[in-house]
Amino acid sequence: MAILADKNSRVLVQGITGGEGSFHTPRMIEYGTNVVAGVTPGKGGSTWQPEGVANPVPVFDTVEDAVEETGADASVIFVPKRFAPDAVMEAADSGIEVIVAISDGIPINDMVKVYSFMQHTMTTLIGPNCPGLVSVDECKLGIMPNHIFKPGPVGVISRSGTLTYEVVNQLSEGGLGQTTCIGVGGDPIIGTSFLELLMEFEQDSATECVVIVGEIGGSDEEDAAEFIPEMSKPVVAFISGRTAPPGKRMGHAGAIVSGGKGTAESKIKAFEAANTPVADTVPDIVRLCKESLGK
Amino acid sequence: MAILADKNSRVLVQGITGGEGSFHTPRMIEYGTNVVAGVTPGKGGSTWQPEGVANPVPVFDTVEDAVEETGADASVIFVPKRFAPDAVMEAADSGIEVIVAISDGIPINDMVKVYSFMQHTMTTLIGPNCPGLVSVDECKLGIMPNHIFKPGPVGVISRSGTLTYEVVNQLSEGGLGQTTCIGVGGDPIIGTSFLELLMEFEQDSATECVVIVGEIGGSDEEDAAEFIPEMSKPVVAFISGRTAPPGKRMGHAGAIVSGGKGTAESKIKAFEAANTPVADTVPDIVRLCKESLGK
Amino acid sequence: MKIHEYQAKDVFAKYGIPVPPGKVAFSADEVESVAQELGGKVVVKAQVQVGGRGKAGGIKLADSPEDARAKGEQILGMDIKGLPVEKVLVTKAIDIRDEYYVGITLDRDARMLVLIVSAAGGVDIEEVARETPEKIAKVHIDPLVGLQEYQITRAIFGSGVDITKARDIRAIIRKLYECYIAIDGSLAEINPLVVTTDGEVIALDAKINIDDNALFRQPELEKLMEVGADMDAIEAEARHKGIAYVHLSDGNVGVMGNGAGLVMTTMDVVSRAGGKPNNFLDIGGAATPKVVEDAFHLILLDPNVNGIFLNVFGGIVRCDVVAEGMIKAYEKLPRKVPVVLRMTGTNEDIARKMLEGTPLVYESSTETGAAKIVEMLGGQS
Amino acid sequence: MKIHEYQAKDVFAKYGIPVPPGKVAFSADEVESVAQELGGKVVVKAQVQVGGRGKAGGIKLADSPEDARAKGEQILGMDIKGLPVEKVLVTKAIDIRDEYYVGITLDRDARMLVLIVSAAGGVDIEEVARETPEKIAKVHIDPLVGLQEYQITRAIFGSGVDITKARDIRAIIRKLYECYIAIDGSLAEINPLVVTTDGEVIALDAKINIDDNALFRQPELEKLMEVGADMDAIEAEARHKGIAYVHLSDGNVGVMGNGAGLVMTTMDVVSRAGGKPNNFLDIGGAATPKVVEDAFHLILLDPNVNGIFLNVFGGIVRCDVVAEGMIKAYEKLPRKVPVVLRMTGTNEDIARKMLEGTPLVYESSTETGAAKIVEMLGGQS
Repeated sequence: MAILADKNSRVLVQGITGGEGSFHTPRMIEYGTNVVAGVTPGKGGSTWQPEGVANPVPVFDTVEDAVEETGADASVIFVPKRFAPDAVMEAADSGIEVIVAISDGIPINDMVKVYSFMQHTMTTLIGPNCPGLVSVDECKLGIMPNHIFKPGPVGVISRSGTLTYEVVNQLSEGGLGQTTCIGVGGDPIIGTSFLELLMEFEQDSATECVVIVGEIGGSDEEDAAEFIPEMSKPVVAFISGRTAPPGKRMGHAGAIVSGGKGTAESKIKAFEAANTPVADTVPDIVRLCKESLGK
Repeated sequence: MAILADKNSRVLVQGITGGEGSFHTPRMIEYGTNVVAGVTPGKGGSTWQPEGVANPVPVFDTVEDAVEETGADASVIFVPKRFAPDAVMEAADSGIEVIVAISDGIPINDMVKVYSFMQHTMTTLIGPNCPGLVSVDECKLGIMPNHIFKPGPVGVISRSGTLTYEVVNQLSEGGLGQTTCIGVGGDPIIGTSFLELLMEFEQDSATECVVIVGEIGGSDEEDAAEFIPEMSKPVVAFISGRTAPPGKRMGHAGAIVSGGKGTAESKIKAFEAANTPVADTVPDIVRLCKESLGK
Repeated sequence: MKIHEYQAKDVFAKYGIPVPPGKVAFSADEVESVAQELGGKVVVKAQVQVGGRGKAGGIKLADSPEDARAKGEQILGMDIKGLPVEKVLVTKAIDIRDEYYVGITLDRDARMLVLIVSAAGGVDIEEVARETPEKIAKVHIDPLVGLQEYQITRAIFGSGVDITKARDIRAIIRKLYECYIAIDGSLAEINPLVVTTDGEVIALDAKINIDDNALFRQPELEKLMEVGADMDAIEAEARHKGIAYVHLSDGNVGVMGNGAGLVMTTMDVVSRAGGKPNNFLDIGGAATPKVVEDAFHLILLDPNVNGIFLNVFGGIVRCDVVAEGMIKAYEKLPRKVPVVLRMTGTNEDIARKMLEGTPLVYESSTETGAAKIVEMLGGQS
Repeated sequence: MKIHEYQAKDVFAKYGIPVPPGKVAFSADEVESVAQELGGKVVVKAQVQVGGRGKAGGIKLADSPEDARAKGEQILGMDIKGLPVEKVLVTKAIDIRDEYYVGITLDRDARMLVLIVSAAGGVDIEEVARETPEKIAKVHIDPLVGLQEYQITRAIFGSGVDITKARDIRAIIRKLYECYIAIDGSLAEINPLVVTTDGEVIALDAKINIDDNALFRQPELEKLMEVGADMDAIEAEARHKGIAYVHLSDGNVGVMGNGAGLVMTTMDVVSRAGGKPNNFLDIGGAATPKVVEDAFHLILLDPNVNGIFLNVFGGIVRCDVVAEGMIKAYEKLPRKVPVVLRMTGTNEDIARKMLEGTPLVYESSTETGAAKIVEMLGGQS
């Protein structure tokens, strides 16, 4: 079991013939993902089959065509930032249920528009500027390294890339496998945040515990914390950026303490108010998960 | 009983101090409508009390203020066409549940935008370019003549003004009173059409029979006809414009047969396919209603 | 509001849509000099606001300036579907490889704008839609979101056009949408959009309709209005007077009333009673003596009219006021045809009394009124 | 990207927002001649991309051109919060009746734009928001719908401004929104928007931030970029090199790693271990020897740094490749400070072997790595 996507997901890759798309798609297929189609306008009717990929993937001009012909219901977007907002809206408008937008560098005002657009659809958008998601041993939509995941009871949601891998890797090494691991993205405006995903994990029977890897900036951690008391499952939190100074953007556009908002203290306080243990270090996350699961 | 608005509706008038607003508001109050507020930006804090109106009506700068202070939940809009789209969006955005837009002459592209905007709200918009609605002996939101209505079991929906009055008048004279009578408006893009209102009447326990006064143009009558077989109540239809030539706009912007669509024949056929009697004349409507009610 | 092809092309050019070089001409002399200026073969096109100019002989190819003058002479002064040709557009002749259709309009049923693209251009698009709908790609545009690139992609790849021209066509569609919104269009159409033998993509024809309700904020376009350019003389006169009038032209009964729905219904009832309505006329809410007089006058401009049926539902208007206006207006009529008046509402009885002894016949229902006027005109028309 | 007040005023003026007449000056001579041109009293304002200029003495009123020169001399060359003043804006002095605040920015938590209006202008708006939130009117803008008139009405009537000036303020807000969208702003702020004693409404100050991600489609604005204008020298150097670096400046440990979250966490762990991180540095996905070398170089520009902790999670990147780069980069270092390397991922063992016998210390976890570097630097900082 998993959330958002699983082995039955029929996955489309937008920008499959581009640099990023053609690098990561074979790795998704290798992980077992059922990649049924690619989209590159102008290359419709052709197929795409790099070395090591057993079956050629049909390429379409539009997502609409791909959905019609292959029944694709999930999409991973690798197109360059200038075209990414359009690609997201195209996928949503074509009935794709889950979109993972890997593309980074999208202008904020474009994303605010896309976010508003998405509110009027039934589609879930993960990202942009994110590593994607892995439903362990079922499918991968994104760019996370394949080998770090192990099946098990932990759900992971994170705003980071490598830090997520670090957490997942230590969970796996500590004997705690995962259901689904999701990097929600490091931009100020993202399609889906912690709160919605916590709700999904709460519904997922295979998930017994959820790890939230938060960081400074925004109030998504605080919003999520408010929901935790309503959950039947334990949550373990972690916040990076306690030493980050206000007014300085720490790498991603999202990680900034500005106008007195988004501090690590505020987030830790919110989790503590929700009786949620906050780990000091990554090994701590593993320990607290074990405790919460009674192991 | 009635649909959309009743004696408990707390009614706001947007443009209360303008020509139309100040002419029709006293008539609404005379009908028993609970007019709780008016809005005219810049006149907030004052009151409005023309001759013959017992209690002064407080005037606000914004609908938001009016809703907050008076609990208004319905609005009638009399503002000039240039400001009407904004007034509709303001009312919807302020939580008004039912809006009746009397204003006419609104550009189509503005109304297409407003229509799209309304889809993302919980508000019902009647009009624009319409005579409004009367829930008999409960309230009037609009400009229909007060004296023609009688309480009874018939719901009336119409695209016209005077033709609606004619129908209502003859129903009343024929001993068939009404629950709610609604003029949906004569423009190509209107907030609420026959289909949605049929659904409302189907839910209303006091309404035993519905009269649809349609006319040439568009396909709203055809859409409504498709729903009739699912209804528990009889419907009587009437279509005006059988002698109207294609390509010529008959008064309102909506009444035109163009591109082979919107003919009276098509509409009559649709009603007949739904086993709905189509009246040839207004007296015929009264007769068919009586028959359908077993009188 | 409709505008002429040459005006629509000017608007398109302003928004960066490529159109063939050309100029409007009002005389054969001008046609010749424009043809001279352009050089080579030219096309002379009648500028009338009605479809089917080509079939009616209103579009002709000319080999030389002299030939253009001859063609101009033939076309200027022609009558196309009742409209006189007073000007022609002279454009450089284009060698056409493909003819496509691109248009944006309102899809009333979907309550959205719609972009239509088809590889089957140059012909009546409604016919294509009926006969071979698979040749047409449509995408609906939510005006809050605006036309998105993926929608243009869908339309282009779904339309059957040569996709090696996709980039040019995409740019034209983008500009057409920008234009449609900026000018408050209700139609912006390029039919045909051609690919020339040199591979250029050009708008060979141009059609723009502008939303009348939006003219208040389109002062530049409003100047292009030619009242009457798409209507007959009586309709043009009505427009000048600000009265909602539609001419059916082959009936014997003039029909007027207050409210579009009521007037349409009245026409239907007259027809059912055996009469033939000659027009639609809505006097609107303010039935002042002046408006009523203008309305009578308009209706009688058509000599076919030999009787008038006037149907008023007095909601807020008082019947006695209307009756008074009618009586005064009738006195001034140039032709005293039979008039039946049906009124209902406040002070109906007073009105009825006022009409006694006048040539105006009072009736209390639409049906009896229609029967009366038909009877007065001698039964079946 | 931030731009200077004088540049922001030029942008505002382009969109029709009234600003006081003025000109930028780079020397006391220029200040005097601009003051001469403007006539009367002028204000001389330091152009630095940091708040609190006024308190720092960077804004001065001058009575005459001579006085303006004197004030210019005082301000030019000042240091305001670490940034040198290289230019000043000289504007006509305005007689102020009221000072308001008008701004548009992103409300990240609401995922919408927000218009903020307050009658309490001229001071720090965040402080007003904290102390007297009732003095601030906010409306959220859905960018698909755009800023509507009723929203402006709400903001104006809710803000406490003089409503006899509502029409002028409304027009300015409309233009400010148009500007914000057109320039891909992340902030467009007028603080104060003043009503003069003559009743005019003018933007006395102007602040514009532009979304860095959108600069690719704002070539005109990109030209205004002054790399380093709002950062210190090392950060400016990092920006030139395209490396994500943030200077904390008072630490002893240089920190670098791949991925912003991992680097922030590493800083936290170093701090917990008793060290003091001097910087944030993300080498990103492509840990090439060149990038690593540049990164080391940057970190060592601050003489406070006497040790470096490098933390890499090898997801797709191979550890041996990273190790090779590190060893090469270390050889070229101008200052050989202790370096601890923590790496995990593919070929971790090979990497570990490669590092044996080099000055680079390998550690297998973030926590032990942090402890190690702190230990090597002699414990608590």
